[in-house]
Amino acid sequence: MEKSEYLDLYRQMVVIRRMEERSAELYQAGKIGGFLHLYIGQEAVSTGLVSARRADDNVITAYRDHGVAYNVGISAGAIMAELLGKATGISKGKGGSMHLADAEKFFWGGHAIVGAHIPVAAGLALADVYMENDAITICMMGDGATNIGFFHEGVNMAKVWNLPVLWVVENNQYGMGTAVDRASAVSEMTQKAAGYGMKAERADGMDLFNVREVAGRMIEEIRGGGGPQLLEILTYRFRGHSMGDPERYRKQEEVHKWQEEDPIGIFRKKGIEQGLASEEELNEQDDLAEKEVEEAVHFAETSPEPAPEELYTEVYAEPLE
Amino acid sequence: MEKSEYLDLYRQMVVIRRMEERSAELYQAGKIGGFLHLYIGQEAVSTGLVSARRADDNVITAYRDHGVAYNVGISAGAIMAELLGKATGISKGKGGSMHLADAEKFFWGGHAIVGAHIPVAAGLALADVYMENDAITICMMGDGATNIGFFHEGVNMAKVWNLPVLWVVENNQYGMGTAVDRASAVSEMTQKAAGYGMKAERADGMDLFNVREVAGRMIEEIRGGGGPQLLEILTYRFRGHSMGDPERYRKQEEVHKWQEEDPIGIFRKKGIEQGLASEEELNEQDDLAEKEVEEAVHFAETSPEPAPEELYTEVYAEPLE
Amino acid sequence: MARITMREAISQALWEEMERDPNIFIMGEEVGVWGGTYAVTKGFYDHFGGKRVRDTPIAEAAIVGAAVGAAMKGLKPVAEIMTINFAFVAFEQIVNEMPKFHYMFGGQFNVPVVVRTVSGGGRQLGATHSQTPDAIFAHFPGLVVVAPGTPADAKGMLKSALRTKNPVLFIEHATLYQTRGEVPEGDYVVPLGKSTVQRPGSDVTIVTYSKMLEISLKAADQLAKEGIEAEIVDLRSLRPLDMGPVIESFKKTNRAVIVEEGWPSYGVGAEVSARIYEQAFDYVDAPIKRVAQAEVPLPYNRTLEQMAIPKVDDVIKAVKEVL
Amino acid sequence: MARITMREAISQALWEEMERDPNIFIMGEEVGVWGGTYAVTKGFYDHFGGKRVRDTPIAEAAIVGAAVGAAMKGLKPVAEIMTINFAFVAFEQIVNEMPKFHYMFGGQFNVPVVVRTVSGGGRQLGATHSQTPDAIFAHFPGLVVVAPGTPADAKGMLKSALRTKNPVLFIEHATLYQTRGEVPEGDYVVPLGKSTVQRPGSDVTIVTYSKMLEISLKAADQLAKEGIEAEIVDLRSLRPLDMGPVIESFKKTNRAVIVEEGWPSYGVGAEVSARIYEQAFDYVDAPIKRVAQAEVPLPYNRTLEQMAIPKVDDVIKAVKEVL
Ligand SMILES: Cc1ncc(C[n+]2csc(CCOP(=O)(O)OP(=O)(O)O)c2C)c(N)n1
Ligand SMILES: Cc1ncc(C[n+]2csc(CCOP(=O)(O)OP(=O)(O)O)c2C)c(N)n1
Ligand SMILES: [Mg+2]
Ligand SMILES: [Mg+2]
Repeated sequence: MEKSEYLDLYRQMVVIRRMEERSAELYQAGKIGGFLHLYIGQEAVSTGLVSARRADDNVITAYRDHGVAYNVGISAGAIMAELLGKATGISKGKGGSMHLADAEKFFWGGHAIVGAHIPVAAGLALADVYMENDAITICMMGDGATNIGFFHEGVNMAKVWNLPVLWVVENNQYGMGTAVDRASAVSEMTQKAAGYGMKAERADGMDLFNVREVAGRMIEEIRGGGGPQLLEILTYRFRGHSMGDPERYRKQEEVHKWQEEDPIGIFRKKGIEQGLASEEELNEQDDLAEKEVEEAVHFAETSPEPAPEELYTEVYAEPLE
Repeated sequence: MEKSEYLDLYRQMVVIRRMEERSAELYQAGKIGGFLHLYIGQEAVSTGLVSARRADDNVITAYRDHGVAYNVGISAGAIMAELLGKATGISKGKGGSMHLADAEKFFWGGHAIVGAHIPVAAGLALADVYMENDAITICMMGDGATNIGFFHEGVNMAKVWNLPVLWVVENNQYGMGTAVDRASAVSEMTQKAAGYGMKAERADGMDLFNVREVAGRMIEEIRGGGGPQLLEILTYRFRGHSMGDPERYRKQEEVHKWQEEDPIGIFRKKGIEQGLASEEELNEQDDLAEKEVEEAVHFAETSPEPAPEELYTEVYAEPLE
Repeated sequence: MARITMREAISQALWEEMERDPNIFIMGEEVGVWGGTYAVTKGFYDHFGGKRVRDTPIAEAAIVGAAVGAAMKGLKPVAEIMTINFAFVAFEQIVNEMPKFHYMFGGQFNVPVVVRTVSGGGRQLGATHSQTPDAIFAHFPGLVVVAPGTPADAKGMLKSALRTKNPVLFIEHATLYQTRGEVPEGDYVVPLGKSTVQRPGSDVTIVTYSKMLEISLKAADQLAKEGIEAEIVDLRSLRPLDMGPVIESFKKTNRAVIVEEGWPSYGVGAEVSARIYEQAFDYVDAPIKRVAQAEVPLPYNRTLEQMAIPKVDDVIKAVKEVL
Repeated sequence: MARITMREAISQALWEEMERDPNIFIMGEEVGVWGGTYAVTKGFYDHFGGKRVRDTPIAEAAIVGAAVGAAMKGLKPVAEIMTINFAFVAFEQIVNEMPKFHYMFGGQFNVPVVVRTVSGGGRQLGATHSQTPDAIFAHFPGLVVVAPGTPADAKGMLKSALRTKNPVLFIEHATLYQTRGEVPEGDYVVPLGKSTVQRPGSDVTIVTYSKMLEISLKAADQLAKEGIEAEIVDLRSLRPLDMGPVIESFKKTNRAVIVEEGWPSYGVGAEVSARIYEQAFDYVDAPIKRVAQAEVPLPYNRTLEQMAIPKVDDVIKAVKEVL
């Protein structure tokens, strides 16, 4: 990895972390409404993954989407403004936290119905094949989402049609309060791929280097025409499922144990060890990130609310006669 | 196998065959309406399977249900009457061909929405566990049904809860006109079980002995608490998907090849070889079967139509205040 | 103008539009090799090939879901759902994706999917397979829901559906495929969301759509013999629901009967009735009547099933009651 | 009588019935260890154990489908669907299994499933998560669809639901859980399918249900200050829809406003309006008004979302228009 890229990826993770922390505060202050699903602890997953894509590879995910939205290139300002429901938000304040998207960046959302975006991902990939683009589609989902029928239908269809999709299961051990093996017949997500005769691998979601390397390899194979594959990324969310989770389902020790494996800390440590950057350089990135987030929050807070007429616009894509 | 049972199973298959042939005629004559899915060619599947169950083991299947309905003990008369929409039909003429059921015989239908009965089967099994019965549930489905989300959800739930279900995939090579590998990521149904960490076996659906033996073994293991298993039964439907199938999707040679493997002929031949019965005894069963079906048709044809009031009864199970 | 069947009209619209626009493709169960279970896409697979005419697994949610994804990237997918009963299996996709994504993502992309499906009972298919639940789909803003009743409208409206950027649920009727009518050749387009008068009359307004148009026209013929002239307004679209021609007619006749095949409760008749009263209260001379299906799951038995579905006599009776 | 919240009332009914009937069990996402995402089943898992309070995979079709199977064998499952938006994912099971099997199999078995779910918007959850599509479920004969608006009704009707042989969709409202009211202790039962007058009045009839009862009551209080006495009829059940108290009230007031949270088109107001005209035509003094949600997918932004949902002022305005 080049130094500049290393620093950039480091900064991305820190920006996400700070953005999430600030979001939690803004939620508590009543400035963000609805559900808020934080990505803290999982930063290396989307950062590593997206760093391995080509700019026109599609990305689609579930509602835990702030991190990936930033990684694909949406500005922290446009994200924070969306969380605050402002007109300058990436979805004009109409989508909210769960519905970030940026078509220009080939990022197709942000989807709140568990698993429903999985067949949509198959469709994105189908479109590229149809149009003879060699882009691939990265579809991220939670471990819990693998139990819904949409997963089965989407994954099966993609395999039958040999579509270029990288299915990524972010296995953070829980779907809300339900531990993986209480909801899934198999506890290793890779095993699910066997039912579709599909190649699968596992990566360590606390180690950006590993995520990036494994994903990169798989993406190349998929782009080469090898058909869909499944990547299970082991990770952990340090916070509750969403704000206001009583967290009765896991012990604080477990959370602490995982927090010791902080993906940002690990990436930092490895980078220094490998001589990619110095402490000072990384502290500098921390400051840049801090600043970027503060500016984003300021931008969001000072942005205008959508005009009232916006309630009625974009119901249809073109006027009904 | 006891001789008496052998003869009985032989007769059951012949009754099904004749019933289906007569149904086709009655359909052509306009006496049966709706869709009619014949079981010709697949008789050994349900006959072997049901012969391996305990009388209180649940059975549930899709719309191709005439055979299994007869095997579980519904009289040919009550089946034919249902096909003709008569008041004496097993579902009072309200269900038709696709909706045969007999709660007293633990046969829960006959379901026309592909795969929708799969989670229902999990529920039947759950009820037995809940009530501490050691009955198991046999859920039959077509190869095509394994691609719908309901399959995934039902099978996963049953495995997570260790429910006593034998999932039986009648792999007759096609879902309507779509060959298995044009619709399914894997062409061996047993491979799907791998995605659920579930034991799976295969049986030859043209050989009743084989079906019965494999199913019998699996049922015992399941009843012993081993959790759900999947049985793929290779078979073939000799007729179209339903009446009026243009059959553009397969060659006549293929059909003929399979017809040479007639499950009734095979069972007959093996029985004679094993000294279970003589030609004459089997011919006698043929006559009995013929007679049984003719009586059933007569019963059905001379049975009354449902009273007009029946349109409005049984909408609710008890009066709404 | 050729006199062709509804099947031919739909087939023609699809064929011509696929020739015109390479971004249109079809996906669904048995649309390819089989030629469509209602034979609408017969010959398409051979002509357009497997890329544009795609047989799918039995997986309705994925059929519509994948169509949504392809549409987001700029294609124009026609997702065929064999019957509207199976649209329940893709309900999430049809009511929560197709009509929501454009709005929810602030207009960033469109979802111009056309879901073609088949509604209606009367074929002895039993309770799960015989429904006419068109109205429930029309409950959702963001979706366009249409159900033409004549071959010409079917052709013209399918062409419009294949050209709009909006998501469309295009409802055909299982027992109308053989119905014949004059259909303009070539580039004939009928706008979505426009009701129309299918028969002029002065004594009573019959509001209807799809299969019940046929029934209502027959009823009107019989009524004419008794000197009663019914004006028939065909809604054609359920969302947007164009009340213009309905109100115009009603202001003339002051009496209305609404005929739909589905169940009355929370159905089409309820909405139309409520709107007539809202928009033409001062013109009402008699209580508006609804003719609809018996409030039961449809039975298999032919006689019982026929009892449940509105017939010509039911329409005639209702008309006489409002006069 | 204790003054408790809607949440406590529902919880109480469930708890008491589970104590009474060992065949009742609960299955759904997060009903167990978490205690229910709306905390309705808090403490149930510890008390009743994992056999009777079952956390499920995220698989709504299997949740309701398995409940159907268990019910066919004689159990009384309560299938919890976290919100009504996810009921779309189990739509096949709710509208094509629960209400059909008893009829379709000639009455051989019942399907006494209770699906508990949560409707309503106003919490900034965006277009897919904020719907109030209650009416579409009520379109299907064979299903009982109820949506109580007070803690007492919630308790009494849930008890009835847990005792009937019929399948019931029991709709709670996301923003009513904290609402308090007097609730009789112990064996208190309110019949399903019965509307009731929640506030007497003589000038206008407001027909409503669920959350909009609260809004309508507030509107009525304000109207009373201006000397306008609204009578409020709470439907409580959408199927069967009991028009008795509505018609009785309307015959007295001759004016009606129907208030629902969901979209107007093909909604509750349409059906109630159509029926009032059908059943009390001669008593109508003014066009009946519907108050309902703006016909848009609900946006995230708080101000916009609030604009879309009926408010007290909308009800007051509509009442003044019909007077
Ligand atoms: C169809 C559907 N059912 C239920 C929910 C409620 N829900 C939201 S998130 C969630 C858990 C998902 O877990 P997982 O897929 O592991 O993702 P994670 O939250 O761990 O990132 C549930 C049950 C939903 N949004 N959609
Ligand atoms: C959800 C749903 N989609 C489509 C159909 C139409 N359909 C009926 S049978 C069938 C094929 C099923 O194939 P398979 O499961 O292999 O069973 P087989 O007919 O071969 O016994 C289809 C597509 C349906 N009934 N339900
Ligand atoms: Mg998870
Ligand atoms: Mg098959």
